Amino acid sequence: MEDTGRKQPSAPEVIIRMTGIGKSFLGVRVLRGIDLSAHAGEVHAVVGENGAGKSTLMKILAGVHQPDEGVIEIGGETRSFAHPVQAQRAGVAIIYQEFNLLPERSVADNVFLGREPTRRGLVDRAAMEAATARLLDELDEHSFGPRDMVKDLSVAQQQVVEIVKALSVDARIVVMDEPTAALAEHEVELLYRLIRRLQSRGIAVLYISHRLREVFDLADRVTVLKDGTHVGTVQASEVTTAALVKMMVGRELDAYFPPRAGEQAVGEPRLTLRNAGNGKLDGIDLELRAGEIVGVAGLQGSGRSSLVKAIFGAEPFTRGEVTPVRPGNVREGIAAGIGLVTEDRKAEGLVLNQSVRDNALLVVRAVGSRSRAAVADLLERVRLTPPRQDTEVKYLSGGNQQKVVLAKWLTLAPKVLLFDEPTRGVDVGAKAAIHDLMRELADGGTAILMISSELPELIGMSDRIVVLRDGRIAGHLPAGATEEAVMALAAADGAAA
Amino acid sequence: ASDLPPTGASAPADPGASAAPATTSAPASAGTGEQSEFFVQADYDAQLAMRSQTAEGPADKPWEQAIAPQMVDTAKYKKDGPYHLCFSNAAVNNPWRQVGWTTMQEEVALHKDIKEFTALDAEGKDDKQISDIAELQAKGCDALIISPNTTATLTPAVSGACPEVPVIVFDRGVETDCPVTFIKPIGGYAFGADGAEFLIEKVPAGGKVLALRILPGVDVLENRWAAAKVAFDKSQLQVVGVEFTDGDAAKTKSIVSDYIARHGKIDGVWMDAGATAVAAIEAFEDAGVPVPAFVGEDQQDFLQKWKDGKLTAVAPTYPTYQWRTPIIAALKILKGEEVPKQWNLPQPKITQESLDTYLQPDMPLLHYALCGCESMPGFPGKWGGK
Amino acid sequence: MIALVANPTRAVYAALVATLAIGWVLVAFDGGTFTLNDMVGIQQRSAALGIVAVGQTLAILAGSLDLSVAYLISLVSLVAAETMAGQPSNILTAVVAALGVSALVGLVNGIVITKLKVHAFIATLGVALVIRGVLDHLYDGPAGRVPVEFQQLGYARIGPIPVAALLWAAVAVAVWFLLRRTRLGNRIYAVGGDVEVARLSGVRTDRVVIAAHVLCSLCAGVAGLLLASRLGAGAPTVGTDGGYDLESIAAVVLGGTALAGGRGGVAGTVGGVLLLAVLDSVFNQLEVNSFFKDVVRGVVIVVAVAVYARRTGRRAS
Amino acid sequence: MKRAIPIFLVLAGLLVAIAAANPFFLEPAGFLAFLKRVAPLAILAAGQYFVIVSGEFDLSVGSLVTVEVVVAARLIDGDESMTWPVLALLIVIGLLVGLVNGLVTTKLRVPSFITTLGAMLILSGAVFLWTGGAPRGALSQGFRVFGREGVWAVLILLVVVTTAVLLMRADFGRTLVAVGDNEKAARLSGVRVDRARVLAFMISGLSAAIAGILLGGFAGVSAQVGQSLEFQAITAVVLGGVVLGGGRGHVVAAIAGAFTLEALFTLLNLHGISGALEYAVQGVIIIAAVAAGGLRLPALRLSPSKV
Ligand SMILES: Nc1ncnc2c1ncn2[C@@H]1O[C@H](COP(=O)(O)OP(=O)(O)OP(=O)(O)O)[C@@H](O)[C@H]1O
Ligand SMILES: Nc1ncnc2c1ncn2[C@@H]1O[C@H](COP(=O)(O)OP(=O)(O)OP(=O)(O)O)[C@@H](O)[C@H]1O
Ligand SMILES: [Mg+2]
Ligand SMILES: [Mg+2]
Repeated sequence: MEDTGRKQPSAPEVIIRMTGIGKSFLGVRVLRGIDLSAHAGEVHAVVGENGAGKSTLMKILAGVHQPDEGVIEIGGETRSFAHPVQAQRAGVAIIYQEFNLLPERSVADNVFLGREPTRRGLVDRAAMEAATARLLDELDEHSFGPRDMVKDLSVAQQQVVEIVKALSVDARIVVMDEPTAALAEHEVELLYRLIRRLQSRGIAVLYISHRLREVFDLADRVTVLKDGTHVGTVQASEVTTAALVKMMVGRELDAYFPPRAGEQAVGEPRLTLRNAGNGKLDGIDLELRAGEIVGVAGLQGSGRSSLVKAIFGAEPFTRGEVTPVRPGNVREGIAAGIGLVTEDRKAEGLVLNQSVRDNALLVVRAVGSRSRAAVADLLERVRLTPPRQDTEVKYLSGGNQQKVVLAKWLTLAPKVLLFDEPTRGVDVGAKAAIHDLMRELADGGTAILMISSELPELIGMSDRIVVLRDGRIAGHLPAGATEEAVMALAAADGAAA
Repeated sequence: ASDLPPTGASAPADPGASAAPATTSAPASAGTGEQSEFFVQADYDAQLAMRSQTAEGPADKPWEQAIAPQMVDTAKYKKDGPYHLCFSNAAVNNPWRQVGWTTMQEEVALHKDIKEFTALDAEGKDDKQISDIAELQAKGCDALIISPNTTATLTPAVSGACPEVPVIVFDRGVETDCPVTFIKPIGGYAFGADGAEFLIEKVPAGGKVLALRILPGVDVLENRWAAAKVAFDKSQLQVVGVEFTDGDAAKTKSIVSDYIARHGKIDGVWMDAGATAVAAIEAFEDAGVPVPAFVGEDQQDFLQKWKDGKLTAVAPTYPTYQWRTPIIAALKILKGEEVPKQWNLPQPKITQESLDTYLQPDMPLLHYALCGCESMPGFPGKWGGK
Repeated sequence: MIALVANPTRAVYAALVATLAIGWVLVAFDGGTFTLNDMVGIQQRSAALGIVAVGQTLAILAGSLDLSVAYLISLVSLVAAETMAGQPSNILTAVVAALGVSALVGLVNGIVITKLKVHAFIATLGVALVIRGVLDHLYDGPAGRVPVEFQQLGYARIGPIPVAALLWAAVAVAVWFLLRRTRLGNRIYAVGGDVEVARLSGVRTDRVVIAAHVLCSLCAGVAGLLLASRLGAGAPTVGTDGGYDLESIAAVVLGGTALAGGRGGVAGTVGGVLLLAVLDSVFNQLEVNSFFKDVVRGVVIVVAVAVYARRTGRRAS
Repeated sequence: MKRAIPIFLVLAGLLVAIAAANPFFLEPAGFLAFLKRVAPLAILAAGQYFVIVSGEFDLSVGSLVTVEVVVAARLIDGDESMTWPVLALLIVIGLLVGLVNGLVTTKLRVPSFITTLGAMLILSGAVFLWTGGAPRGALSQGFRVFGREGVWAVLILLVVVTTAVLLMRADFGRTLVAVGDNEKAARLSGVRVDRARVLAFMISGLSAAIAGILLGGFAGVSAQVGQSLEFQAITAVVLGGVVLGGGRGHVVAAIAGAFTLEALFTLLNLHGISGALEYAVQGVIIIAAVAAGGLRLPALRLSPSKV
């Protein structure tokens, strides 16, 4: 694909150019032959499905990972970064997708970590705090100050700290990996303003987001990645949303999801919540019926994960009614036939150093169930290919890992299965397989509650959708609701796309 | 918390020759290696001579006896009772010290004119003992008894205490003669020679002897071995090995088993301390070979084994009755009576003839026979006996 | 009360005051008194452990730990005393040599942990064994001689305050300052808090861990010098007899520093050491059996950490 | 199990070297003597393995071994008829100490390093407080049979190894490894994480009781019998390729680690490197072995579940 950037009338200075970048993790190739460039004052968006390799590419630029192949040039000079600090010194600032803060330290400490200003050799706390305060001010953030401990901040506030941290670097390139995922609308607006200011100072911004509206609002050019390959780079002004989506997913969206449940397929209630709540949630009314897939939408930090964890028993519901069981702990949840596919596979779902077999049997072993499902059958059911039982799970691809998690819960023959971001970091093929399996389970009578930040997926899969906002149900939507309708409920002022 | 065996674990130490170590290397003969750098000929000669000298003092109270005493005047310390005695103890971390410490407390109880007895346990830490000595000086003690944890390192603290209060040192010594009196049995050379001479007498010429030592570098233990080495070098015996056991019964037993396996027959075992003697004997029993001539110590388990197994054995001693003497000495000093500058207590050895006198079946197995405590009011209960 | 327990540093000082008060009452009942001398004794007694524990704080804050300090202390005492050989003119050389050896050991610890990626427990245990082998090989007993001038360090007082205590205070203040006001201090907290976050923020985490270990070993070296000055000689068992390895870790944790790293500080450690020393002193006054003392110490340490854990909440993974 | 191959190679090499230096080793009696000597450490390593693989430490086993022996001697006091009741009591003590360690670690959330460090102080303090500073009493002949007669020790070792292997194959073992690898995932899969850890500590306590019975039997009462065994046991387990922090490693390899350590001691002894440099060699080998194991998996964290 040609680099449309070169067609710019007065070719501005190219600040960053990555050519032919390739990278493998544990033998799995996640990037190959990626080209990406950005020039001074440009906002260059990078889009692609989950697991396409966007974050990995940015981490390579930031010196976190070292590429297996390819060249990075900054300001025309070839650079290779063995450590993040080298990238930082070369003028790369990055807001990571995951939180990258020390909860036990103050905001100012976090912002200047690794770059503490000094006076006569000593850390100049006053300068640090003043600079942090100034940046917070620019972001119109007054709900906390430089001296507050990060652990006392909300998810959105922490995201602001991440942004401040990146802005505090005197950078030529600022990378933002999903910076708005946790932000409310007015905060997003402030971020826009900041980005424009960076642009005017001649800084190149690499911007990753799943919200295409933001991409069109901000970006000059858009690079699309898919399955670790470079699909193309286009001028934002010359492309439509539909075309971009097509580049990302490589096919029409509609054909992508399995058919929904028919009216008659929905059976008896499996789980009913009445006015349930806890520290994070309040006034939750929800009914889950056999055979349906209910989608849960909401911004990051809106309480979606808390909801499924509380239903499962991993966190308590302190108020309200939950029928037929309100599990006091995980084991009671499991005994009641509830399973949870957690959002963070590696941290919460898998025992990475153990074999596929041990992982698949974890739940039955834990609850001492006598029914020993044949692991081979299970792996066939979740379509794990090739079904090698003795492989340690850490060597599997994200999609296959997720299938192992599913196998683990299938041993239970669950009555209710909760999915928290089930296809995050999963490739397209595996994604489709997981979607098919979810529908198959629902058709078999399992009640499914599914969280996804990917609205097309959520909409495509769900028989109905509940939208959370600040721990409360902001509204219910029927099958086939539009993304705009969902976002309107999720973000109070309803401006997001 | 340390995995190093405590210095002198079961090694009651005497300072005998801790002064300036000399290197009088005896002719290195079969198996005994170089002579220890701790060997001091003059001290060696003096101790060996003392073995045959008769001690002065009441015959039935060896803890009040002294060999070749050089009396010093203590009139300047004379004061009226009742007295407050203080004691800085190195540690109570092995049966020898445990027996001694019990004996000392019972001795204190015998004297009505001791109104207070303050004792601090340094737990085997030099640094703590230094602090303890300083702390005791501030307690208004009339006399200070010190059982030093190590010789060299406690010297400054003892020197510091001497001008403040009459100081009595026993067991291990210090490198200063400022204490009013220093109480000890004859010493390590005598101990080592007693055992070696016994083996030379009992084991036929050319016989194989295994020497077991606790660990190198502790002066008193070095002296015991040095004296034995001198004896062995002059003899016709063949020392097939000199091994360090760390005072650990299991290690002792393993080492002896290895030697039995390698040499088939061992004719004599010399030990620098008897705490692991029974483990060494068991190695022979377990291997199904006769127990050879043995050197142990006055612990009941060894004496019992000796008697039950009809062994050919001897038990040199480092008597625990020396724990009585410092209290007696302190009172003498405070009453202005003269005491020996160096109080050499008799150091008997237990032989076949005297075995039955010292074997006390009602006492705990780890009890030391020469406690001199049999007539004390708390006996035997306070020592764990029945 | 809740406010007191809410912050481990404050909690340990509250416990310290309480122990002093209870101890005073107990001693009074026993017919004794707590004198100025006892206070001096407490300071003397705390100094060596205090200095080691301050260094150990650095290692633990950085998410590591050091089990080699006890043997290092012995080694340093010998290096110092042997180099001095009773000559005042050698003091400077001896101090430099002692600290040089310490720094080297710290460097090895740090490199084995960061570059060879050996768990700190095993790495420092292994280094401890190596030092032990060297000690056993070269020394049989106390060796060297410390001149009287240098013994002042261990014995002299300025007014009622022992020089040793001042040395401890100086080390503690220096490390406190390092943690509070220098980049290295900031980064030690960061690395101990989360290595990955620190690395992604551009911190050279390996260097920080190595530096923490070098400083920890230097503190052990200073303690070794102090002990040599008190003993008048070097002693191959002075470190292990004092149990400085596990005891320093216990003091640090007692002071509220999280064993996992990233949380705590020197002030707490000083409190922890003082608490142990006051306990010791009270037990000494009451002439309590040393075994009973061990039992109480064990209980105090576990209970203290349990109290801190209660307020810190559930440990993540 | 693949991780464990190096340790078996090293062990084989050491055994060959020992046999070369001392042919007696190849005779049944010689090998039996070696097995008898290894048995206590191997059993402790097996127990320690359960704790380590679950992500914890047990520093209290050394003191516990001492306590077992001292308690046995004082209670039996040479009386044969007391043998069996006291043996039973020792087992109970071992399990109880493990239970307390486990409960304090899991329920009070005290890091096990501190819990067991405290236990170490409390145990040795308490037992000597009880006996007045040094062991008292005596063991009966019946008690000592287990440690003195090589066949018994080897038999007990065999039983322990078999039980350990079976336990690790059972649901308990698999879930225990899961706990050590990823506590959160295990919890969210319904594993009773705390219970698994408490049981691991109890197994470790039990192994200390058995090791105490063997060691006390072997050489009689001694206050030093358990000294530094905790570090040796941990070292053995780590030598066997088991990762501190939990979740990885095989119990047989941990036991092989104990054999390796003991073989190393034996070999150093045979070559006269006893005492002095023995420790230095040991230290270097341990670091080297762990470094070699770790370097193949560069993604290791500095301090896994952080001690
Ligand atoms: N450290 C790692 N080790 C192994 N695999 C990794 C690692 N980091 C990322 N991956 C894998 O690389 C692939 C690309 O992941 P990456 O995070 O770059 O995707 P992404 O495009 O940022 O997705 P998302 O939109 O969900 O953030 C995924 O399959 C992921 O599982
Ligand atoms: N400040 C925080 N720091 C770290 N983790 C947090 C914080 N707040 C919440 N979490 C954790 O993150 C998870 C998600 O929280 P929550 O339920 O509020 O958000 P969500 O709507 O599920 O968003 P997400 O899409 O990020 O999962 C929960 O498991 C919660 O424990
Ligand atoms: Mg990403
Ligand atoms: Mg979530």
